[in-house]
Amino acid sequence: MIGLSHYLVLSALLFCLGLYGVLTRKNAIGVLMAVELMFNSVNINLMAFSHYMMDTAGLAFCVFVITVAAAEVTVGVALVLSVYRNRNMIEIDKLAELSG
Amino acid sequence: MDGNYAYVALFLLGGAGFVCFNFSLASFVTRLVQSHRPSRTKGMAYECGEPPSGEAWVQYNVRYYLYAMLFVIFDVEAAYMIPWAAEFRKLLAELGTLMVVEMAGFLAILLLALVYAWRKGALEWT
Amino acid sequence: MLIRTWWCALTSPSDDGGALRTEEFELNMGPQHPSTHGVLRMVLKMDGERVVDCDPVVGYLHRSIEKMAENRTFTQVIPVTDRLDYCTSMTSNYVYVLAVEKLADLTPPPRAEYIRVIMTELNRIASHLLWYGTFCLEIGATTPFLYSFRDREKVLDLFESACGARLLYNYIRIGGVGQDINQKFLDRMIEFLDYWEPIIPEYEALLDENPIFYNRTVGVGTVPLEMCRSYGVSGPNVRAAGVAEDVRRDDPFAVYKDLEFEIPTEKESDVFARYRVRMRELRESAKILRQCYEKIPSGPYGLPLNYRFKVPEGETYVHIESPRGDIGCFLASSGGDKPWRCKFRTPSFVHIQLFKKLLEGVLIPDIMAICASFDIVLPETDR
Amino acid sequence: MDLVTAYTGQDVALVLIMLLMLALILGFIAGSSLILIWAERKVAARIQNRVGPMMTGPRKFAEFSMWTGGLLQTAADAIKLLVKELIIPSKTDAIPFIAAPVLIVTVCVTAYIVIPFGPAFSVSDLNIGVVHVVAISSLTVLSIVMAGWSSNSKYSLLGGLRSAAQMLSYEIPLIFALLGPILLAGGLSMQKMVLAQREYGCWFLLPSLLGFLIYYVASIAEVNRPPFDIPEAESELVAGYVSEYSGMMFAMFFLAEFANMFLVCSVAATVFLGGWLVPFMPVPDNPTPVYILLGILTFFLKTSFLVFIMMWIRWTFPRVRPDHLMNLGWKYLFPLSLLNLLICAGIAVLKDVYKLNGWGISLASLGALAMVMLLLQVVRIPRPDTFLEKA
Amino acid sequence: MDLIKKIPAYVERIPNGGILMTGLDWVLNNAKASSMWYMLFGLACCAIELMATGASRYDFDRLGMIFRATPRQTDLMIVAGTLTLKMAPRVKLLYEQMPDPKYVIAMGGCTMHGGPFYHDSYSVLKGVDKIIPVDIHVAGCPPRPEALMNGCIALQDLIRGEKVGRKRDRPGLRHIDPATNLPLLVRPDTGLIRPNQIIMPDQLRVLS
Amino acid sequence: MTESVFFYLLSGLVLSSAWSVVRNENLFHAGLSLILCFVGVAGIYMNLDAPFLGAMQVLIYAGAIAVLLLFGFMLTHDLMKARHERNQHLAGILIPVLMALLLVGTILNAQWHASSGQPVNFGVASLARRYMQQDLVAFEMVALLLLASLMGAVVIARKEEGSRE
Amino acid sequence: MTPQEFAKHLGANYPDHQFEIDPLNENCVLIPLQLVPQCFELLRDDDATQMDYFDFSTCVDHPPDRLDLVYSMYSTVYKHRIQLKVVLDRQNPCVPTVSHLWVNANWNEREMYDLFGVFFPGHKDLRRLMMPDDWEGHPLRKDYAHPNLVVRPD
Repeated sequence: MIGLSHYLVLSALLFCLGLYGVLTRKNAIGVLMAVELMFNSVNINLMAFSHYMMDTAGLAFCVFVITVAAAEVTVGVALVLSVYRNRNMIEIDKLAELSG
Repeated sequence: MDGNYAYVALFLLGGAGFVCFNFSLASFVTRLVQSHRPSRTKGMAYECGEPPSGEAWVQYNVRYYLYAMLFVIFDVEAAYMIPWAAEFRKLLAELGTLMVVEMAGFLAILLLALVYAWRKGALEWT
Repeated sequence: MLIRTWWCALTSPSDDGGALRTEEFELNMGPQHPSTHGVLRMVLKMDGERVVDCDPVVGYLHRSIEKMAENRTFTQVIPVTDRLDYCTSMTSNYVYVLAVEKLADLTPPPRAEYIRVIMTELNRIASHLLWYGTFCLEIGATTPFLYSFRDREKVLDLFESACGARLLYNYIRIGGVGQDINQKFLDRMIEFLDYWEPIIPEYEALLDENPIFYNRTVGVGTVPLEMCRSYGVSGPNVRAAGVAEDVRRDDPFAVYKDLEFEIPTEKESDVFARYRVRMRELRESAKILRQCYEKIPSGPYGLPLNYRFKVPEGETYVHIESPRGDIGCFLASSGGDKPWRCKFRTPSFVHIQLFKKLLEGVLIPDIMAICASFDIVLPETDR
Repeated sequence: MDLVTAYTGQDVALVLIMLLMLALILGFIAGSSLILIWAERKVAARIQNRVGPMMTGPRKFAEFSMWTGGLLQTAADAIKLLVKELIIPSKTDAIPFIAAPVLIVTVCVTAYIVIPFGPAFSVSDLNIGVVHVVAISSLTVLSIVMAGWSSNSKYSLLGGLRSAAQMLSYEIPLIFALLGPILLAGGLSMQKMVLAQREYGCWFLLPSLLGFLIYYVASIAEVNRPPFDIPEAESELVAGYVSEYSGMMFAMFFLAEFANMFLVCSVAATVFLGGWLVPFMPVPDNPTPVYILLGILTFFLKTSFLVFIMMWIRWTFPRVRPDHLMNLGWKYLFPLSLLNLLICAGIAVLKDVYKLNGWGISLASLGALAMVMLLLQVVRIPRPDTFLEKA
Repeated sequence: MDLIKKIPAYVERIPNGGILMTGLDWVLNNAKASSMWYMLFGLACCAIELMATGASRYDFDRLGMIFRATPRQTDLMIVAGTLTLKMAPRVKLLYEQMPDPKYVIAMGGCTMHGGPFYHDSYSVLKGVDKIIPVDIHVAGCPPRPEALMNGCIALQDLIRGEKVGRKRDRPGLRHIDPATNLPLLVRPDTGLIRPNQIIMPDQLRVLS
Repeated sequence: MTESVFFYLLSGLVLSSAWSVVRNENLFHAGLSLILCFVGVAGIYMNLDAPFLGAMQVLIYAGAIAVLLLFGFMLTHDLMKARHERNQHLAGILIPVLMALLLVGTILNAQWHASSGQPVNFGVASLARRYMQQDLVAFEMVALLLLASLMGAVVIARKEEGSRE
Repeated sequence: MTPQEFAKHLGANYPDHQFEIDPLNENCVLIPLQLVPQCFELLRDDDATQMDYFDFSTCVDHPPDRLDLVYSMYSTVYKHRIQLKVVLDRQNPCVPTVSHLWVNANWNEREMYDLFGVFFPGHKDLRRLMMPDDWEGHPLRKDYAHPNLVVRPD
């Protein structure tokens, strides 16, 4: 039978993959994608707890997290776009170097 | 898990399978009737009879992004409004007009967003 | 770290003043494209959906008509002029024939003059209907195209009964016309007009009251009058800018002096105005045809001429009003039986030059509306 | 609930039933698209004073009347497309290029699950019904972006981006227009929608006429049909995002277009036109076989009518320019859909609190409609600029 | 891949396999013949007649022919009008971008041999069959819509005679009439005619 | 049993596509894998009896956010730079691996007590009630958050646009 | 204005030069080559002439040594039309451009460059117009020969 821990492990692995992406991706859009993975892992966590603890709080929080993710991506991509247009590249390391 | 939702998975797989089957069938038939004859010029991208100049993967206007952004915002709004609308009649019985007021507040803020985007010209296609 | 990076990138002074780095790319429109009217090619520099620069490339239909004219006798050139503008073969026949007649000092009999006017006006109707259909096709309405072609076929039937051809007539000959027309032809013509004149409002009803059409045409592709002058715009396109300029009135040829007709004009000079002018011209053509029906005299339909007759040495330029504008023929003769040089001044050649200027900064769909509204025909441009 | 525990011993039968359903829907989609494409060509021909396909299929039929000619035309097209070479141009991004047609058809097929063809006659009446259709259809955008991007042709990319922007913009009015009926019905399931219309005593067309119009316009835009076909505008972008597709891959896009058209129309018929409710006929609580048959017939009639209107519109109007399209979606349809929601809320209150019957609700909604018309006269929502100047 | 190509030959060897292949031929050929989508592509005068053929009175659609703007989705290229040397490479490229099986109808005199532009013209290609293989030539300057439709029907007959798994019989230039080993031309008045009957570009007869 | 089958299938889908998201050299493909991953997560929600959440996941994540990301990629990408881009820091590999070990170890060792209360409905009904009652403040804050993010994005995007002229 | 009046008008403005009516064409005035841009500018801007509309310009080849360049222009104000002819050296035809005066002259000059080989110094965009860029020779010259050219058997 599938229990809570199964979902938690899945979510942990997904989170770590996201983290790996955030740390290794050069492209800012790539980093954003990896961040989305981490959001999703959090959501799985929430929903799994919600399901096994018989509480709807997790469900409601999932929707809130989705909202926050949407807001984050909206602003994030806008930032990336504007950075790109100023510098014509969006590689995070080089951006950090440029700004000192 | 509600067994009904197994249908979603099945249909996703089935639809994809249907198309893939069609593709492989077409691929087989074209080879059977020998209409599969790739060549270098055939593989060139179509550009009104001219050899294509440069890559098509160029960077485009930011315009499209603004629409996508607005879409995300209001899509999220829909995620809150659908449960509200679906439960409207029951909530009306339980909470009375309070829930209407609550949603009105929510909507008002988002309409502000629409008005803001409108005024800022984010809705103009330049 | 992420946020710090972005913050630094944002707050640090940018190296180039924050210019928008939208990549411009080159887009080939044509020579094979559904809406470049044949084989026009436009090399567009695009910024997203917006045109930055447009370079029209012609010559894909350069068939050396002018060279061929130099190697044919004066009569043999007429079929070649048919192909000059296949939408209105009659006018291109006519302008060439007029030039020869002027050089050779011939005067066709009055009946021939009337037949020529009838044919030219019928051809104007056919050509405008063709324009209407393709114009609608280009702004995305398919059905008007079929309606206009349905009625165009009826005009072509008339031509067929007069000269046996549907498209390239070789009908207007030096000193007259190819064959006489009979009363039956004229009756059929009036029958057609009776059927067709009430249909013109239907064409308009398909578009005029349609907000989509308004939005796509009004204020799009405006050509100011000064620009018209400098570019040499003529015909319906300049009449859409508010000038009642028409060779039939300003420099009357044939029997246009004796005929009553209006020169429709519009002020706005945008796509919509050009459309309105053409639709009103349809009615004027019908009016002219009805007058011709009343006034046509009997008599010979042409002068007896030798097949290889010679034309005295000289040069001349004549021009008439084609459906597209001011079409002219510059003819030089060295005294032999063949033209020494035959140059056609064609309206489309002039109008295509406008595109470079007009298409700057418009959206892709406007390209279609603007190009179509000028009624360009490529063989005329390329010759 | 777990499938095995619920249907112990019957799981094989259950799987078989599910597969049968899948086969039925796939067959239905393929068949209906074949018929729709033929019908479209016939309707177009009728509108344009032509006869349309005549030579394919039995000659006897063609001799009988214009409407029976060329019955096998689409079948011939399909077989021909099967024989055509599949070109994958050399510079394309092959995986998304092939995945795009797969995705677009898959999405469409999956959305068909909840369509109630008749009383108790849908594949599976998910309790998120309407949302399922909307959510799944939103993936269509991806397919088009993939097709446009991976083709590596400028016309494709322009078409793909345009289309994505257009579909995104019209999804919002579409969802918000559906909120009205959802609110009235008090649930998301499609069958519940139909039953709610029985409960109200009138189709939701009346209380949310505005919503219906918005939904219909938005759905035309969603399925990229003229006059909103800017992504594949023939006279502008050659064939838009399908410019580089040939043979069977193109056929899949073609199929998806018509299947999607049927889908949006059937959703409209269900949500606004009472689905399988037979007009002027009391609905038995336990539908009899006769009623079921009649219901299915009614459903198809209503859907076909909407499909026919869509074809009619297609052959009548010029194409809308992209900026006007966006203006219409965001500045016109979206605020109006919120207004529609307001009206629907009012009607629901009338129904629940004041216990109005069908006639009362119809009257009230007509009144609301009149108010809206009045409002629109007073508050002019800025229309695309030039029209006002000219008018 | 080569194995697939050999299937028809193997199938014909098994008893009654020929019937199977004939049936397959019938289905595929009829489908191909009844659904020829042509490329929207006009060069010159003939393009107007091509448009007229698609319009209400003649209606290409009754043969199941509709236009597609991109070569990727077309089966038939109707070369309508004069092909100039400047345009020729583009037409060739477009032809090559069409997926197999593909057919070409050369419409009008210009596409056959230069038509009225045969003499004295420096910029016209004298016959499209110099650059792409042509299946059917339709005579006329321009051919009437009926002639074009007749040409299309002749092409349909040609397609119906094909065999699955064999390369189409298209030896370079014109389609060869199996009866006489001569190229086929199509004229509206006399049906199929042989080119040893001299065809004048019929508009070029002048007043004498 | 179906639940387990679906769980393992979906986990496989989610993890493999997530791997592709972080490892794929072609960013466009990575974006497409991200969508697949989102759809897989939606399936997991369905498995957890929350179909509405699954639908929202598809609608918002796969239909909107992913498109936004793809647009972001299309609008900023540069073909030369988009390929072969990855930092290969040792830390970038070590930290996630250590973290994964730690997390999985903890999860597997912990004792999770599943609640034995009566089953609740994870559909729209409970969501609507939460928004209107318990989570009302958060609900209204969401609207503010969306407004703020929209304003921010519009300002950032439009500012550059303005500087062109 | 009649051509005679044009010739007189031009003669008044440029007293050093002779302006005659072309013997071949009674509506045509011969212009000396040296005067090409100035004289046209005068015709366009002078209040008495106001030739604001450029009809066309073309060449007439007279081997072995003459190449005539004919301009035609029109005044939309006075409604008069005139042709002007410049005689060029056929071996090395070269004439200053007038494309800055009338935009319409732009393509006309490109066409003449393409088909007759006339060179227009000062023209901004002198490329071949009709023929492909790699085409050799100038087809409308009388002595042009090309392998594609089949002479009509008369």
